[in-house]
Amino acid sequence: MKSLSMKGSSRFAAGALIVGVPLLLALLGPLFAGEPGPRAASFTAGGGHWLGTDFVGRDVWRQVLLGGRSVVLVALAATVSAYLVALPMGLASALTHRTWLEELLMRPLDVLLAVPSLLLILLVAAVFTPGAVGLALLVALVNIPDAARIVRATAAEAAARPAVEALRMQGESWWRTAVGYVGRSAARTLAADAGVRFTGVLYLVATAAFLGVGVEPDASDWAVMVDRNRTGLFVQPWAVVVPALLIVALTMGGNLLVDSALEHRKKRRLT
Amino acid sequence: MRAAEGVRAAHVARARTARGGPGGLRHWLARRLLLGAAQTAAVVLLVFALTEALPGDAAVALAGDQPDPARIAAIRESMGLDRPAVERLADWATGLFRGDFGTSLASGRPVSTYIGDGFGPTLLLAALTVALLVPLGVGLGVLAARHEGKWPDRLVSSATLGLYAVPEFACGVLLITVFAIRLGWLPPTAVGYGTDLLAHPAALVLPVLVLLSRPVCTLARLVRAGMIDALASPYVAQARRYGIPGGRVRYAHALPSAVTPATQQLARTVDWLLSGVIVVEALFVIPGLGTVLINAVAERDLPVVQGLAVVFGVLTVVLNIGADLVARRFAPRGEVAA
Amino acid sequence: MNPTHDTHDTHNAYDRHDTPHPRFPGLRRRGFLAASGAAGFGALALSGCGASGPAAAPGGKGDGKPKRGGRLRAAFAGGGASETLDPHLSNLFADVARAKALFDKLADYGADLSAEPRLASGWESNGGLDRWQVSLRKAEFHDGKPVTAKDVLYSFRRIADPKKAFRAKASLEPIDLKASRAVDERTVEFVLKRPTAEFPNILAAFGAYIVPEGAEEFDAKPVGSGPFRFVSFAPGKYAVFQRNTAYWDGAPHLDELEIVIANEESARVNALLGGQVEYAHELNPTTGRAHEGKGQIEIVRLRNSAMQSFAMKTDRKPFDDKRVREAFFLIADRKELVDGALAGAGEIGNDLFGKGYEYYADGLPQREQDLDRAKSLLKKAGAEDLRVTLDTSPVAAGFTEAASIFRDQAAKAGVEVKVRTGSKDSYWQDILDGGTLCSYRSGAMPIEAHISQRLLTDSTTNATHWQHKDFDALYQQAQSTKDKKARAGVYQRMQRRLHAEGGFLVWGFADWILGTAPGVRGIETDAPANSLDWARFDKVWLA
Amino acid sequence: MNAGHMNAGHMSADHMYAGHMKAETSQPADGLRCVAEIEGLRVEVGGRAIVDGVDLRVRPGTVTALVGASGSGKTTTGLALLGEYPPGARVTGRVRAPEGLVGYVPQHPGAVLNPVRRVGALLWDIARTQLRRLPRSERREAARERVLRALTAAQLPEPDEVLRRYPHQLSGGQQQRVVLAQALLLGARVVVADEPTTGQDAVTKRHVVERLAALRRSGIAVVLLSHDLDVVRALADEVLVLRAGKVVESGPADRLWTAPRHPWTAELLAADGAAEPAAAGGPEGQVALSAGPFTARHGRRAVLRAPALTLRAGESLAVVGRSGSGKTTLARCLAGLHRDHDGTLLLDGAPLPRSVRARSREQLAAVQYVFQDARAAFDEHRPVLGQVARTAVRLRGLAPDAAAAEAEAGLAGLGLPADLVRRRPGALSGGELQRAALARALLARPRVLICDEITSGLDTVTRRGILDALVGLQRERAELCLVLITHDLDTAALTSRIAVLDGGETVEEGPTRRVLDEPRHPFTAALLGKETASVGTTPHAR
Repeated sequence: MKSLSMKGSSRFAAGALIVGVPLLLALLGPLFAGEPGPRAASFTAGGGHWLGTDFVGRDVWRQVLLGGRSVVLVALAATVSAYLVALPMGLASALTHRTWLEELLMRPLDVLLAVPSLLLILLVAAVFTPGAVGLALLVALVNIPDAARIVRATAAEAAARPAVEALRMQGESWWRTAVGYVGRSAARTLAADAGVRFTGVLYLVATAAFLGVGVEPDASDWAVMVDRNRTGLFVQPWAVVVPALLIVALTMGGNLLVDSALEHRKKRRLT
Repeated sequence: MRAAEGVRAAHVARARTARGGPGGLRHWLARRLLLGAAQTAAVVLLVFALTEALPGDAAVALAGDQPDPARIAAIRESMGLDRPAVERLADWATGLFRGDFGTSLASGRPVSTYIGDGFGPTLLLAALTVALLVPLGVGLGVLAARHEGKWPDRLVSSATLGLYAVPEFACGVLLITVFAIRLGWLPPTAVGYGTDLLAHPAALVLPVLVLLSRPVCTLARLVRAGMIDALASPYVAQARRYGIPGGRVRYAHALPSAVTPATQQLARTVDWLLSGVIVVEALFVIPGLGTVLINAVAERDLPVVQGLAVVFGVLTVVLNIGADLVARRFAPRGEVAA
Repeated sequence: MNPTHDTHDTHNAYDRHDTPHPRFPGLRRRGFLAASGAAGFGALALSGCGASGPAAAPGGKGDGKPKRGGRLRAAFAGGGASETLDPHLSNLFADVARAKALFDKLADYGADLSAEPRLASGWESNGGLDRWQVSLRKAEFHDGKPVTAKDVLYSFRRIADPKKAFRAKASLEPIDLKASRAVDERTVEFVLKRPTAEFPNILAAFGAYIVPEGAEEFDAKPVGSGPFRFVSFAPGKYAVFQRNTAYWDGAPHLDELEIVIANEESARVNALLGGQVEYAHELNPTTGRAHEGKGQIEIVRLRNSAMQSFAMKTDRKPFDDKRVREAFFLIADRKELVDGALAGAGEIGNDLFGKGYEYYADGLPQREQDLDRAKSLLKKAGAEDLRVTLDTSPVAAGFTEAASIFRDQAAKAGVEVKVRTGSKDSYWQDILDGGTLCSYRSGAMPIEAHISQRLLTDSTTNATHWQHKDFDALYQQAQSTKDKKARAGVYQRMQRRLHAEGGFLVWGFADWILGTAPGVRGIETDAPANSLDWARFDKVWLA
Repeated sequence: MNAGHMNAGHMSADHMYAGHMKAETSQPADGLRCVAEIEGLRVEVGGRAIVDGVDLRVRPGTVTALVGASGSGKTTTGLALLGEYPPGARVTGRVRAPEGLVGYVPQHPGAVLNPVRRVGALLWDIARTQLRRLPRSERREAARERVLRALTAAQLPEPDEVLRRYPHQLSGGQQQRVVLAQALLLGARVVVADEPTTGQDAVTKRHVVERLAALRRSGIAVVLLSHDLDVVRALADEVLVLRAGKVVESGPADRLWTAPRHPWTAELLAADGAAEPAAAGGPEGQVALSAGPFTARHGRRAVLRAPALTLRAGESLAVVGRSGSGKTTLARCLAGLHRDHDGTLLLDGAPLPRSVRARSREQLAAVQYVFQDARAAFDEHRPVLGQVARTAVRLRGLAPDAAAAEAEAGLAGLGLPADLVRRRPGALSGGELQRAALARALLARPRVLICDEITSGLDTVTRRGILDALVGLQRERAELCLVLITHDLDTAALTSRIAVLDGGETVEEGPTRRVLDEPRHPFTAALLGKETASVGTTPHAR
């Protein structure tokens, strides 16, 4: 038992450390970025730029400091807004006894589910040329069907328990039943799902950047940096390697955290 | 993550099965097919509306940096773009009922040749990927589950975690740099091979590896989670206590239930493979459907885009129905009657 | 770079020649006059066969004696499954490379973008410059039939078909094809709608290839007069050609040429590095830098291939004030733009198109950044605290980078530039009449063509809305001036005016970068993209 | 069977056990051959002994029963015979099973059947491991023969058909027989049956007893783990009474029943049997709830056709039937939890909405419901007291403080101390939670209280506690109308009226005494064990 918990906590610590570095850089980096220096030639190393310069001659370290916020915020915002829509939809359709309402809420999502997500992003992005906010909303939109179905499925399981009927017998309000009990029972599964979804969202954002969607082509953004600087991979690898590692660390650390949280839950269930 | 995915797949399976209702298989299938047709129609409508809403049309795209208004008008007329959008869509849809996908705006060739030409390479890539994905993902998952908490498990778990976070393009660039450019073991691209990729199997290795990279992670983690649960289940304990050999217990008794949630995930991989294919085809110069799609969107070649939307929509629907059939067959329904 | 970018770069396929439509009845003269005396123009360059042709130039670089044989695979960005071998539909670089292999034009551009005879052995005009007689050299199509005047007229009439929208149609607009006729088997008389001193440019127009009379279908078995014969073609994938032993300009050294399509720049580089192709077209400056001098592959830079600029709408606020335009000229730090946006692969510009081309006004002083003067000019114009939106799009390499660099430079002069990124697929149409300031670029074309397409009142793509009757008159004057020196003088006057108060802030000229395998010889380096020797493979050999 | 085979099987799970098994193959001294023996078994998990010093000898053709309340160590002892222990357990003592082959029939037989494989899967595999020596070509036929023989021996009709089914397509009884067939196929000399009758109605119970008796007749030793004293009484030759991991008393069944030596045994025995019913409710109380005749459906399937029903203040009604008879649906219709029916409900003569969601607070308070699975009916994240008190807050408009005080008093009245109810449900036992659930419903001051199988699955002592509480309730609240849904006739005996349901139809209704003493319908008779008719012997339709 002890060794188990040791393992769990060490995994938690590893996850926290791995996710902490990029997260701190992303959130605090812009505070330390300072004013832009004069532009140098592109893809040079040295000359006061300890990570060299990027494809338009900007200091890579400064770009690294600046570039996390948009990635993290877009991915976070997308995940959160996907859930903001998916949660009420999923909860409502799980708790309702009206079939038509459930159909009304869930059927349109089935349609959305059949559209290849990248195609949807490509098209919508081309129509609306979204900024960071738009991209976040778009990625959220792509994630809503799946998220709503998971919310509904998880919530439906909780809602089918006698505890919900007991709450109804007590005359509890919909809100308290839905959020206080059903939502809470589903919270862990959903948190785990959100972790995975966050990774998926990061991946989508990065791939969208690769396809030139939704972000300024010279934006200070880790995903964009990886894409735009990869032409200089052989001349000045840092401009690609550092942001790429940061993204990988972010997703890996996030997943480790989710894993250890689930491990924790499993352990609690066992004892 | 693994548990979440397992839970998710299981839930989706359950939710879908539940939706099938109490009716028989035929009733369920009819409902699903009807829904599938509606889904495909909706996808086509959505894609049409979006492509129509894109700034510029095929004529503008063709005119490129010489947007001479007179020339654009002439192109537009020759493409029939001067007719109302609804009329064009209706024409195209009636053609579709006769099995005619229409003709490309950009080249005047039938859309079916676009789809036919692109389908081969993409299907080959997808088939190879899935063919390798299943044994590899299941094998890794089982390996990790057998040694839960020990080094093989840690290795598999952290490798899949790390790999899962790497987007296809980064993975592709890395593999090409190492195996094709530095070591020279494999061709870096399939350039000039046309659609006859089978004649150049070496050129397929890297693209398939890139396509495999992410799905393998999900599958392995799902199988691992399912396998750990299954190995701890009472029915596996029963098989063990009745003297069934270890290998048989694992593969014949634990694995089937571990794989069921993964089936759903596999169906979702279609969507995934498509986005992967777009990137991989660009990186490795494979003239498949992804390339056709990107070009068609850029050229505003609506009939081609719509034709592809139909193909993707139908594929998604069919594969999901297939996965649901599997889940429906396996998922234990309702409580047991006493 | 990404696939979509790449595809789109190729859409701005370097230009064709749209000659303007203005009618100048007063200037029309009758009768034919021999075009004599003017070097590089007219009937002098009867260079004919092989060794004396412009393609012989690379021999001077010490590539050694050409060797026959082998197969060259060249990677280009392409257009996917919609590609065609119809030379009149040429739109992309890959189209041009394939068309060049199979077909010939009557004339083509030299290194300074002046027209050089190809299938035409010479041309001469009447005194009024509205009637031109073009004589054809002795050449054969791949099926053994001779190239005749009838083929020429058929080809031009096909291009001009009002029902079709071939790209070269507008270029041929000055020709009255109904009145034009075949004088004999190898002589065509072109009747023009107005005097056109630069008529040879029309013959060299983008896509003005000569096809056999009656040819309509090109994808199955195209027949041309070019250096290579057709073997096979798969749209969006590859095209294979074979040496035409009977080529009038000397048979190619290569036995076979294969043009393959790879839209991703990295894919082209990788294919080159991996030995899958011997020639990769259109590489990034960084790729060039990474591999230059490493010995693995050869990097070839074609200078002055693409004008890079910002276009100001001269009829709209704030750019309707020429002081504001000049201030913007002075804001640009051209070196920083070239280093940043082009990764150093290019030269700085002097707000004029066509550096190094025929008639270029290279006597004008190079403009430098002068923020103080810029500020004071803005102040005089009452445009302090100016705010401008700069439209750009990832439609061409370096656009967005240049836009953000310029934004930072303008900020130093107190001008707030807001960069707005638009859709790349409709960018060129969007900026034609929309906005006030935008990124702009142009491929190589004669300066005359640049003016006629973009700077006359009725130009079809006048992105700077430069509409001045006196400037139009100057152009008419040049087109009606038979004497080349005198004409050059008129072009100088026009360029001086553009330099002082024009709408194009031309900050640089990008190199066109190619990569070749080490054994590839005979690649002409003094050949801006769109010129004859660019993407030309009949003089290339494998060592 | 050879030792090698045993090692490959369940023995390998615990090497200590295997070692013992090999070392000692001698016969016990008393001459009667032992097929399994446990000496001084002590199992510690996390420093706490869950089994402490248990001795057990199992002889062929006998039934040895381990009785005791939940958590007394029955299952741990039973599994020890299979060489299985809880994870992380420290085990001392000796366990021997010289014949080696021990079969296991768990409480929920469905759990040991793989849900995604046909039920034949494991049977084939067991047969095949026994036939390794045969030539490959003969194995298939031989295995088939063995499997079919085992299924027939387990009293499964149409074994061919059953083999092709998935577990969820079988009834619980069929599942149990399939699991039994596994043990028979294995050639087990000992079968451990864990709570085989818990939650089953009288008819099913009798089938289980017959099955186990048949095993005994065939010379197999049965180790019966149960708190169901009826079954133990019917079967056991030898009884061990466990309490908190220790054997408090053991001996031949006859002696134990008549002369228990240990007070705990006495208590256990006393708790069994019918509780004293309260004074039969006033015959003509006021009508509290009435329902017209109605049909209830699940989807399109009609599952219940209920006659007109009148519930009067002060009376109590038992609704009795087997699983799937529609009795729970009836209760849920009354409570408003199942709204898919066409009946009209009247509360004090005023219409009562079919759905609980549409009922007013007063209406909700008037009809309360206690669920079968108490643990599932509580939110595991919040303390019990708070959850109980919410009834008073929501339905009676009390302030939270007052509600909590009243809830605490109510809980204490049902024997739940204040410090216990301040904890989360996880800290309470099943019986305690059921009492808390009762308190939660009572806090609404209901006119009608519906209890759905609230004692099923509880051990005798705990069940007795709950039943006593119900009896007390009837005394205290004279105007309360109690509806008990049950398959257990002892529980039904508490009430004043009984309705017997079978297959969604009411087959008999009448005063409790009369129904229990002189059942008129053959089904009732079968349920009471007085039948001669064939009603109960056919497997019940789902």
